[in-house]
Amino acid sequence: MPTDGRYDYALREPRLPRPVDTTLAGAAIDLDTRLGMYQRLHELRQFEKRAYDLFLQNLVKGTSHLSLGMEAIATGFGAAMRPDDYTFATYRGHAHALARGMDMGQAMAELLGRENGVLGGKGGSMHLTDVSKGMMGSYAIIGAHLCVANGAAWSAQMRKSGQVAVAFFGDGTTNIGAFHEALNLAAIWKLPVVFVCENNLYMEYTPIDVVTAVGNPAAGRASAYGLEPVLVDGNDPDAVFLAARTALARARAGDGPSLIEAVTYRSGGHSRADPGKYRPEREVSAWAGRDPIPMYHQRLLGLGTPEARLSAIERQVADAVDTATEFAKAGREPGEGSLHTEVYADGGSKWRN
Amino acid sequence: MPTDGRYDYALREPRLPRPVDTTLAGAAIDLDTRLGMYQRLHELRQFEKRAYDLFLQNLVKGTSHLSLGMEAIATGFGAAMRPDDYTFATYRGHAHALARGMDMGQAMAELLGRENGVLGGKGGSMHLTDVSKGMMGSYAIIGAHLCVANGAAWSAQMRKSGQVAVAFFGDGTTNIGAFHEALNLAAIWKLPVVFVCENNLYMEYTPIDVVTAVGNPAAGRASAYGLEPVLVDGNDPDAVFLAARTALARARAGDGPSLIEAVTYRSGGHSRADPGKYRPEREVSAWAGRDPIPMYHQRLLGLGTPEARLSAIERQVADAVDTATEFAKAGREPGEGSLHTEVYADGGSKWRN
Amino acid sequence: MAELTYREAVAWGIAQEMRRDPNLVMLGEDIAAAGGVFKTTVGLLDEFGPERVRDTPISEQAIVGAAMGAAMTGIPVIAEIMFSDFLAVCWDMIANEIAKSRYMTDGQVSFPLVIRTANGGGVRFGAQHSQSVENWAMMIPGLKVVAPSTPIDVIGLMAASIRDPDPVVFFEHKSLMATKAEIPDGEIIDQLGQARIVRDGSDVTIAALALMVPRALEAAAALEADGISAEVIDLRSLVPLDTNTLLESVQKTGRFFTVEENPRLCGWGAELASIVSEESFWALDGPVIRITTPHIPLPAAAALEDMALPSVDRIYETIVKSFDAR
Amino acid sequence: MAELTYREAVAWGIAQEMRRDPNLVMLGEDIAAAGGVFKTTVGLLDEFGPERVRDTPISEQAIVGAAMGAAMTGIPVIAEIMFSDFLAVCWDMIANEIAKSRYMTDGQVSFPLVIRTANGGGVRFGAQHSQSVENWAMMIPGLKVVAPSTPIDVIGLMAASIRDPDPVVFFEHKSLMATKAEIPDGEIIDQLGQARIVRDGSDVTIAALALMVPRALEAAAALEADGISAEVIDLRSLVPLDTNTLLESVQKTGRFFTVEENPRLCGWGAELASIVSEESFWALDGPVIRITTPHIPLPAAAALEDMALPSVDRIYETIVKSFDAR
Ligand SMILES: Cc1ncc(C[n+]2csc(CCOP(=O)(O)OP(=O)(O)O)c2C)c(N)n1
Ligand SMILES: Cc1ncc(C[n+]2csc(CCOP(=O)(O)OP(=O)(O)O)c2C)c(N)n1
Ligand SMILES: [Mg+2]
Ligand SMILES: [Mg+2]
Repeated sequence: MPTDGRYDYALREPRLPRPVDTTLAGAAIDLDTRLGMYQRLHELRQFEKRAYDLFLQNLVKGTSHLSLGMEAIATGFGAAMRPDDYTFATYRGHAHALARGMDMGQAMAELLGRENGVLGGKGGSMHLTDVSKGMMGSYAIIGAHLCVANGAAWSAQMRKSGQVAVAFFGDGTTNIGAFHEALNLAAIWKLPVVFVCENNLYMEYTPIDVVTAVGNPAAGRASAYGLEPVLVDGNDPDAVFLAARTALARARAGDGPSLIEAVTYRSGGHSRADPGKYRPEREVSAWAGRDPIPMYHQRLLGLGTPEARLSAIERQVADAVDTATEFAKAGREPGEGSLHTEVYADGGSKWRN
Repeated sequence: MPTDGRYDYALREPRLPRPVDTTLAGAAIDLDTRLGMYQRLHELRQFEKRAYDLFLQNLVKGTSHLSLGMEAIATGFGAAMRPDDYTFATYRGHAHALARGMDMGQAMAELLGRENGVLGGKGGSMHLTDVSKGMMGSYAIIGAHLCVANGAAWSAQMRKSGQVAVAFFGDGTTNIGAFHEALNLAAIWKLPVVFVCENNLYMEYTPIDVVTAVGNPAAGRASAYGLEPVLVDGNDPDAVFLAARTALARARAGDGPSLIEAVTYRSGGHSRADPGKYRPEREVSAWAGRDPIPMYHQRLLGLGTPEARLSAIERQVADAVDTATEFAKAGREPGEGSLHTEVYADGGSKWRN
Repeated sequence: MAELTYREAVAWGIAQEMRRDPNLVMLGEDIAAAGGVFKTTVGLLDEFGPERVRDTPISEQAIVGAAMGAAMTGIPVIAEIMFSDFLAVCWDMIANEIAKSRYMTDGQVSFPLVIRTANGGGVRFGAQHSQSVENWAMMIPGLKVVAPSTPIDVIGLMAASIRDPDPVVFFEHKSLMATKAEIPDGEIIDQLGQARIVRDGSDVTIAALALMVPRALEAAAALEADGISAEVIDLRSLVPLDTNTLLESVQKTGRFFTVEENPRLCGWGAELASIVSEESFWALDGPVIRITTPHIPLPAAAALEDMALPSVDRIYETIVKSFDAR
Repeated sequence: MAELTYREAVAWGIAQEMRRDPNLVMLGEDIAAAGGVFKTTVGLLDEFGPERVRDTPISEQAIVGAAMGAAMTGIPVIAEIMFSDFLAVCWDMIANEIAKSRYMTDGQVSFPLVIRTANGGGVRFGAQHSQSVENWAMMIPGLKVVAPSTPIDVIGLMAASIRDPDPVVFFEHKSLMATKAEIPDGEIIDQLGQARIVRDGSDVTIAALALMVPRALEAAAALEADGISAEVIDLRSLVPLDTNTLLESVQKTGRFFTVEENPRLCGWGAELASIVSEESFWALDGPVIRITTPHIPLPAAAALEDMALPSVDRIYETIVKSFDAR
């Protein structure tokens, strides 16, 4: 059996992370915001870990795609966005939903397919949505939601509401047609939309550079839409927060869209069934050393936050995740009643008289 | 009624042509090639004019999209391509079909919907195809054929045949998703394919710059696929020929795809029913002054070709177009027999036993 | 009263609704300055301005996606897809996103949007510009599907589609564009899900849609001379489907025919045939028969296209023969 | 003899054909190094190398377009579209280009290609990853449509599809992946367009496909206890369609049922119902009845999904009830 990188991607040169930008400690971000982000990081981490545990207990069925290791992006944006801004996420959307304030219990119950889930069990892990929080949906077919985000931004522009739509998507998504159409339309209509590529270096199991004509799948395409390339450290909540703040302000000022590439890594597999064996070991371990949480913990300590304060946050989050889990487990299986509801706006599914 | 360029595109600033590059007269292109191109220009011009006449006589039904004014692109490529190279064209494909050697009579008969048409009347004006000449089809839905051209190029690459696939398309086509997918795949697989954007400044009735994020819809996107931007004068057969030669050689050498933007103008409307009133008058007249045929006529005279030789070519072409027209008109209407043939490879359309 | 063509009725209906609802917007390729390639949107830019009537790039996914995102955030939208064949280019957006998102989110979002598109054959445009694809839309849960056959219905059903809180795919027939009718003054609003009996009859029921309606009517006239009394039903909308009108008619006539322009397999006629065969089985005096375009792509040549689409003669003969059969 | 799962049978069938034809290639997302997300292509990269088994970007239009272009220039291709829901993303390429180009060019081009895709529900993937879309393909003239229900059929029909000179959409059912069967030694080749009577019966005919076949069989066993003898037909391919087997069976039983996983409107069952109602009308002893997923998007929760898809109980009860009716 041949043993080169075209047969086994784990044999390729590892793609290693850049070192932390230590100057970011000095960025003008107030401590409350930072502590909020610290808490958010933990919420996303612990929620995802719990989701994984529940999957191992066979309580989460179907598929789910976790953001473990990638939490800094949802966190940074969540902190920078206005409550009425719009989020459009992918099937890997738990983090983005929580970062907009979706109730953890309702989210967890949805993963369990329970009646008390945020979608009553109809949508499941891949479609978390909470319109009341500006979480406009999680979309499971690559590319579409970039176009939909444009529509929400167009609506905000027409309503002069000052809202911004933010679409999160992966590196692999930059190669689908809808990406191109969405970016072009956003640019010519100067839509208040921010496109955020979470570049975790892999599509499902295929390294992104094997299938992409440019080294940076998003930043390397910005100029094709008259945009500036923006590359940020996707494992640093401060870096993401600053980039988000700039892009959101630009959008709100009427200066049009931004395309941000946030480089990160998922610490687990693509979806629940994937052991992630296609990645060079040295790469996995190097990125494990760049985990956003210990890094941010260090930064906050360095900025003078007492360890006790941070560990209090961690415990508080742990409790919240336990409560959410109990809430979810206590939910009932949805009944036949809801099977036929909400196909149409009259609440039902009647297609004939 | 408001009278600005957002209401009536004819009120916008005209987009004027660049002056002819007179140094091209000295390019290393032998006279036979040039005379061949001169003849080709006339074939395309006179064929299209005749097609228009036949439409006015209500002999051409449905729709047709002429290449009047744009003949230099098909001509330059036709002269540079190897007989076994592949052409993929759009609904505006008469010129490309003829430039690969499709029989004029069969082409004309197809426009008339006759049994002796190259497609037996089944395809019509928008789908001219002659596989025996490497004319692999005319595709009437924007974007798809760029992906199909990749496939032919991939096949040539696998068969090591040295063939190149050339896909022609309009400026408007650069904004559809398939364009993006095709360019990226071609680049990463280093496919022997040449993408030729015939930028005639308009999609149907909408100026391309109104709907495109970059000034040059194709050249301005080349870098997004790791390609060099190539801009050529699409009204100068020599310029096109040279660009084609370079791109074809690159593809044959295994160095991958090229993306060429050839700037041109259609002298008539988008399709048979369109008077083209959305274009500033000064723009139309300026481009009329840059018609490829008188320009090339001048160049050949300047290079010492006697006028008599050129007018002999013109007359010969006129005779050929007359003959083609007679052939087409003499064709019979297709009969019920052919309605049900060639859906499947067994020659029929049986979907059940 | 004004005499309007089917083509003019489109703009008329849209204008009526844009006047009523200042939030209503539209987008599509060449719809604004040019008034649409079928001239169905002439005058709308001038009346409503470039913020509400927008030309787009050739980006069907972006067009329909923008409509979806705007609709779900409170702006009702009309999106034009120039030819219905091109729905295939944005089919994911329509079939997987717009149609399903309300259900997936358990009702959190609605899509007050209309996708208008030129449908059908008869104008010699060939296989990629002539399809009848109402069945594509009908088979997707979550979509509503409308296809008017007259200028008045264009206006009334357009208004109903725009006011409907669900996504509607609205099929305008290319071969009907030049047909004319007198339009009454004042606002015209119709209702989705109501078929119309356009001719009363007692021996056979013929269900037809769009261009097939006038053909069915002509065939019915010819059948009358043979002593066969045909009831002709213009379905008008496929979803919601007015099964009551259909089944009542079959109860009376005992014979059911569909006249479809889509190619044969899995056309809407099959759905109707299945409904009638299941629910009116005991009322049937003979087999349910579908008259369709054969299961082939559409040819371009006039002579061939005319043979492909269901013609008055074919409708007439099929029905006459069915009485001879058995 | 080897015992293979349905999932392993896919790679087995492809390998058999790639050994036979050195020109045959395949492409798709994560199919090479990873062996496919459903592990249906494991081992093919190692045996046939990266030139013949290619990973692609997430570019379904480019994937199917490349398959089309290669096929029309003499290279037979297998393209994988990971989930059948994603056919919508490249539907133009499939429905408008691949399906129509042979006809439009009057036979100048052929498309020896197979589009393989994971179809169907039962694995709690929700509305965008669980659809049964055989009817999408069936309604497009020019495509062939295959959906095996057993590992042996996977191999034999895969071989037949690959050798077929026309484009075939090949539906692999997600919920059957783990089912097993003994596979005989040697080359396995089957034929398209032949339904299989998987159970003989005399009172009712049940036509089913893919995952619905084992369910129909279970229901038939239950019906036997009630004294109803059900004939079960595994359609195996929808185009070509083996109407002879269907109509002969109905001639014998006089009662016809379809069990479809696609949502109700314009499903393949409607087509079959219409064929039977037209051609076997006088043989029918009762209405033609379709058992389908309701016309809704598929829900994700296990409890809901199980209610949505036709179950053994629903098949059984519908048939029993039909005998009580009237
Ligand atoms: C159109 C489409 N093609 C393929 C898939 C299957 N798929 C789901 S996730 C995925 C990889 C996406 O990669 P990327 O965009 O990098 O996001 P990530 O999962 O890494 O966050 C693929 C191919 C899909 N959902 N939609
Ligand atoms: C997907 C799709 N959308 C829209 C159309 C309708 N249409 C036909 S030609 C055309 C304009 C194309 O412009 P361009 O690419 O610049 O080519 P040109 O006609 O100028 O040569 C449009 C919009 C189409 N054929 N396919
Ligand atoms: Mg990724
Ligand atoms: Mg153009």
